[in-house]
Amino acid sequence: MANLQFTELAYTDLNEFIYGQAKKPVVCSNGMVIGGGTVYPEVNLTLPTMLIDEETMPKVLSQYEEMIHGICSKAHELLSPGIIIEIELLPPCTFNPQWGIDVTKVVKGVMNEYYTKFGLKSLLRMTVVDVREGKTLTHMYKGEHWDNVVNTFRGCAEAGADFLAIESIGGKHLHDEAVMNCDLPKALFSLGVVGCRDMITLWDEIVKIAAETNCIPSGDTACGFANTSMVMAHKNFIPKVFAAIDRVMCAVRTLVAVERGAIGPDKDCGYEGVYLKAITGTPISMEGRTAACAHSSSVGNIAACLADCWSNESVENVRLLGGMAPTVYIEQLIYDCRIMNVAASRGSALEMRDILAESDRMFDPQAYILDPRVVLRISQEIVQGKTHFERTKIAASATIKELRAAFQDGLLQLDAKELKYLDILEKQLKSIPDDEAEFTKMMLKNNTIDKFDPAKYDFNIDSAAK
Amino acid sequence: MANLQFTELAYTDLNEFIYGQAKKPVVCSNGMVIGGGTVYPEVNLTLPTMLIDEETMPKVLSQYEEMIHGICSKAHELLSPGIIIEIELLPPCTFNPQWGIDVTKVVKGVMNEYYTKFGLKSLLRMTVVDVREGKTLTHMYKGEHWDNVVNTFRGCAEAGADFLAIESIGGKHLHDEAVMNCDLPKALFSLGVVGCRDMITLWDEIVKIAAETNCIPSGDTACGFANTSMVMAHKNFIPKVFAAIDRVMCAVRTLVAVERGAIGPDKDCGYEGVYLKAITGTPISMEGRTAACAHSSSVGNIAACLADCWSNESVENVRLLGGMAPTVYIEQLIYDCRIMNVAASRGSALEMRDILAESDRMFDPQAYILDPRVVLRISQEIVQGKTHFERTKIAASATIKELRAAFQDGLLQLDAKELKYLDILEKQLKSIPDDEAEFTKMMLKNNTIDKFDPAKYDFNIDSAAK
Amino acid sequence: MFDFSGLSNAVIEGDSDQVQTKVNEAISARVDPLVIINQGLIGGMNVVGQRFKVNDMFVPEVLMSARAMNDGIELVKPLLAGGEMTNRGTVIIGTVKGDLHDIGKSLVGMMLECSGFKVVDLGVDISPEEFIQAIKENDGKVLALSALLTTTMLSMKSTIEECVAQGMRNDIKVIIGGAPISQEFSDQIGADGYAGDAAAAVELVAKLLAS
Amino acid sequence: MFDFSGLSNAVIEGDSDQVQTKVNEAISARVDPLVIINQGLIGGMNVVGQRFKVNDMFVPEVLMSARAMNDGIELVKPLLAGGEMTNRGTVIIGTVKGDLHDIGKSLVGMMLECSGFKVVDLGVDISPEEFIQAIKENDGKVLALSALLTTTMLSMKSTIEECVAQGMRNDIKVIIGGAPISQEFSDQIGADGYAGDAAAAVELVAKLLAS
Ligand SMILES: [Zn+2]
Ligand SMILES: [Zn+2]
Ligand SMILES: [Zn+2]
Repeated sequence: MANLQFTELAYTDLNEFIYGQAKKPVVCSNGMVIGGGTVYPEVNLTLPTMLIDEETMPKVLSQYEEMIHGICSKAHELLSPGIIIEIELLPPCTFNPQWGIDVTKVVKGVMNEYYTKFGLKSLLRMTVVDVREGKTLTHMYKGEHWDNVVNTFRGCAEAGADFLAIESIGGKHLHDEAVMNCDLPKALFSLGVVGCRDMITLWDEIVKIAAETNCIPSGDTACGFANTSMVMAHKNFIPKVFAAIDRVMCAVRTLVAVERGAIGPDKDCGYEGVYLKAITGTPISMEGRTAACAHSSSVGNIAACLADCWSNESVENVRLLGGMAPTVYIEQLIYDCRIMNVAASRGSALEMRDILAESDRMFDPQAYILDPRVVLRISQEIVQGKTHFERTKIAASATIKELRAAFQDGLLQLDAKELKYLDILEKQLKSIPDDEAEFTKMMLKNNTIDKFDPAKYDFNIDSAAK
Repeated sequence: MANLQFTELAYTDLNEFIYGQAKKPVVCSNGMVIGGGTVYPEVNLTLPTMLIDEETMPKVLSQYEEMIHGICSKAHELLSPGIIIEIELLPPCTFNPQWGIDVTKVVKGVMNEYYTKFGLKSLLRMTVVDVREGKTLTHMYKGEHWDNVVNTFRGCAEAGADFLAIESIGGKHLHDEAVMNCDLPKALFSLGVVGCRDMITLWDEIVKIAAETNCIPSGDTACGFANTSMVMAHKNFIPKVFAAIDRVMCAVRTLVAVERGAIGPDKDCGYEGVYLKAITGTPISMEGRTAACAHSSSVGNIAACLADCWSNESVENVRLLGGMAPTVYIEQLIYDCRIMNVAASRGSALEMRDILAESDRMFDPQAYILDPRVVLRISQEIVQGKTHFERTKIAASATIKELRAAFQDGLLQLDAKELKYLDILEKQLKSIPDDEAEFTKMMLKNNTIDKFDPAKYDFNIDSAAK
Repeated sequence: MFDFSGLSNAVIEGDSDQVQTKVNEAISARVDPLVIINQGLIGGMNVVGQRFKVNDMFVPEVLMSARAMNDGIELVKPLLAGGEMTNRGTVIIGTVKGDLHDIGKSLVGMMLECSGFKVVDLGVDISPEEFIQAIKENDGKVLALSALLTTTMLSMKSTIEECVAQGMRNDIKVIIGGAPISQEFSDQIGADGYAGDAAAAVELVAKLLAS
Repeated sequence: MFDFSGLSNAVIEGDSDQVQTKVNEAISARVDPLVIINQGLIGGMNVVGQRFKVNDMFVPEVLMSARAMNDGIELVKPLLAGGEMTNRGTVIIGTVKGDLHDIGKSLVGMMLECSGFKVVDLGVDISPEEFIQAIKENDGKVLALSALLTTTMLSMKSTIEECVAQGMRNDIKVIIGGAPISQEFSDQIGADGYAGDAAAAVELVAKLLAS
């Protein structure tokens, strides 16, 4: 098993820390290089309103076929140098691995057709749903749920996936509770202790499957974690500073995939990917303004500063006047990428990056912590931590420090309610002991088994402090 | 009546010819200045699948109300410095002027609410449908059709519209035939003779109504003309060079609105607006990549080079995962505008403009003729013409010359079929006599009354050469 | 008359200790237990609901207030005749079969509780049969269904159909919500209403139960 | 056997003079008039249709070919028994009531004609009654409806309903198209099919008439 230790940043020079360029580019067999100088569009699509079952599967497959045809045809027409297609499987297609495999075959079939006929280069990212939750889950690493995840990964890889990815959810129910209550210690426990440990087991398995199937283990995302905070903050349900701190803490968890052998591109909805890129040099996919089809955002432009792939997050196959929505969105992504790539070819990439950063940075702490300058500074702090727990704690404290300084320097707008929570969260953070075992004991004391069942995770306090 | 003569360009310096800045900015009563340094988002929306009749009008109005609420709320949330909302009325709302007026009232009501509550600045462009066609049309300038157009304009203006606009269609059926047959002389007759003369009568009336109602006569678009060519070319039904030449010829026709007193911003779907800006200094609305919801495009980025407002063309009120489509699109437009405005504030507007131009210019003659450099060169030729007919003819010949040179210099890709049509079209152009009356006689000889009925236009050859 | 402002404020502040002190004062002053609940505790909670709606309070603060209120109610409850409390009606809420999204639905439940409704939250991945069962057991007046996936929306339809099959459709109002849901879809499947957010859901439930 | 390659090529080139010369040659050689049409003229036109479909020809070129073919047919027509020509079936086409969009529908008509169908183009803003009338008068087998506005799409539904009301729904295949139209909508209103472009429309008509 890989167990990489990242104790220094991949980037020391801010001028190298930019979209389209990664220190460790991912070279694919069709000649596409992710992070090798070109930002590629990554389109993500989903089914319209319909059931998925035995009976409807033929319709499901023809929906996918139609969407991929539309996308590839548009990409060819607009002369895209290459595209990435991401399929986030829907739960029934992971509960029934064969269905996920059938989807992969259909999608890859159309992609191959366009490569053969027109030379259109494309890569397929298959994102398996982490189904390890719900009433019938018996264990995280054995039994039906685990087997379905593993079998779907293997089957999709064998059926032609280029990249394997997942939005893993170990510790998520703890985190849900933490978000609702703005409980920083609980979030830290969920991410830095439970989540990181779950990632190790899960990603060791994914990396193994990838190696055996000659497929690329790409990466994870804290979608179930920081994106929950993000959406809640966006609706003014929780303070934005909580979501910003949560995002940076998530970086330590998402990074575990790379420590265990994932090589990128990291998944689009993991905005914490920018930290992963800073620390490891792995290329990342990001999403922003052109993902408004999936959710509103306060990081529409700044999210592009460091993107190696640029995504729409998700759009369902509905008709718009200009065509089916997935086709509409690949067009928008292609034009977005052209702007970034042309700027780079003209030597204006850094100015473009700084324009994108300045566009949003000031208005939301979640935007501010995506500024490449800030990312490098906080990342430098994070890598000082010796354990995942320690790193997650540092992530929180460094972010609080940055946000406070940014507000004081007039670089970031924060209203009184946000500032109040910055104090509250700092106080919460200070209450956390330095010793992981002690902290874990504390956390388990108030825990209810429906939020986190240690037995299902083979979790024990002693092994925690690794 | 205004009858402005533009014999020189408004711009002599390419470095001043840029998005967000117009020589003759439009200053609005709420403090927004179009072309005064800021690019504003202009969102355009339409109804989902539904009938419009007496019975459904309450539903129609509540649809508009819902859409405007969503848009204004998002614009406020994203701190947009101001927005423009365009309503292109649907035919029943012009055939029944009161319905169009009711729509205006509802829309403006919500806009006012957001201004009062949150200080959100917004402007309303009401675009009346030019209903002067169809089986029951008796005359272009009198009778029921004309009266409905005029009454809808007046009623919308009185009900709170800030800008009046139209996609006028005088001569359109001739042009449809010209497009289907790639018949340049017929297109020229439709645009430079019939269309321009129709614009004079129509726009004199609109400008008069605007003056009487204290409303701004904004502008026209060759939507029914060059956009038909554009869509046909995009589907490979006709050569792209025809569409490119047609676009520039349309500029002379659309410009007539300004000659008669329109002051902008010119309408989004009139890509020929860039020529209008070059010649008159009037601010313009443009649409590109973020109008993919309405139609695919080969000018997704280059269309933004000179935009003073940035539009999505049209999107219907359907649900996407991230929200209702009009709300999704205002978000995308706001982020697009931020990029351009931040670049400008950093002193990088020219570089941004040139990036946008370089992004698309090479791949399609329709993109090439939107390059600011090319626009200024061709515009300089156009203003040499003494009559609309002469100017339209010059527009065609200058465009052919530019496209040929661009191909020879390796600045523009054209395949053999496109090059062949450049020859064919040049030959067609040479067959056109210099004398307008002679040309008109020629054109009328092969005309059928269902494509163009001179009597309905009060059209006679002698008055043509004005 | 007893001054409830201190008690209400303690609820708004989410200060459980203070709530308990003030409730005990009211009990000592022999205030009618139902009045303590309605004017003091729920009175404070109504302010919380209003403030949350206009973005003046965050969810964690609302939850603290709710907990403080409940601590107060626990003190009063034994004094009520038969231990019974009135409420504005019972809402059965859950995420439909095949869908594991939890938080959105929980927020709606929280806001309904704040507004004086009794809420039975069944959790996620709930089958039509489980919903029906819960309606029967709890005398539910409103069924609130959540779905976040385009591929689970139709479970809402099956659930409504099951209500019809069980002959109970006329006795229950069905409301739906979630990212892919629209008014149009609500009309299509014959729900009684759609709400775009938690505050709208509260208004919708109030309106449906009033009519 | 008569060599039709010259005639077919003249059609493909859209060279009307050459078509007329070649047709006259064939007539002089006493070739069966129907064979001249089917092998020479329509044979050439089939190639045109194929080339257009793969973007190898532009619309103006297709129109020139169609005109040349028709000029040829005019020469042959008087020689046909009873002046009657066979065709693959009659398609009634038009843009629905309230909608004035013309070109898309005309293109579909053009492509159908190129493929050997008889096309009756009613134009734009056509009411259900006018469509019904035209089907009856022309023995239409396929009704092709176009709509470009979200607010006129439902006129397609009314037109289909009128076919049902007139008891002729089983005798006619209805296909629909236009920017806002989708397969889903087609299914919803009970059309027999949806086509996304002119080439697809031709395939659809052929398929429907074959079945
Ligand atoms: Zn995600
Ligand atoms: Zn238009
Ligand atoms: Zn428009």
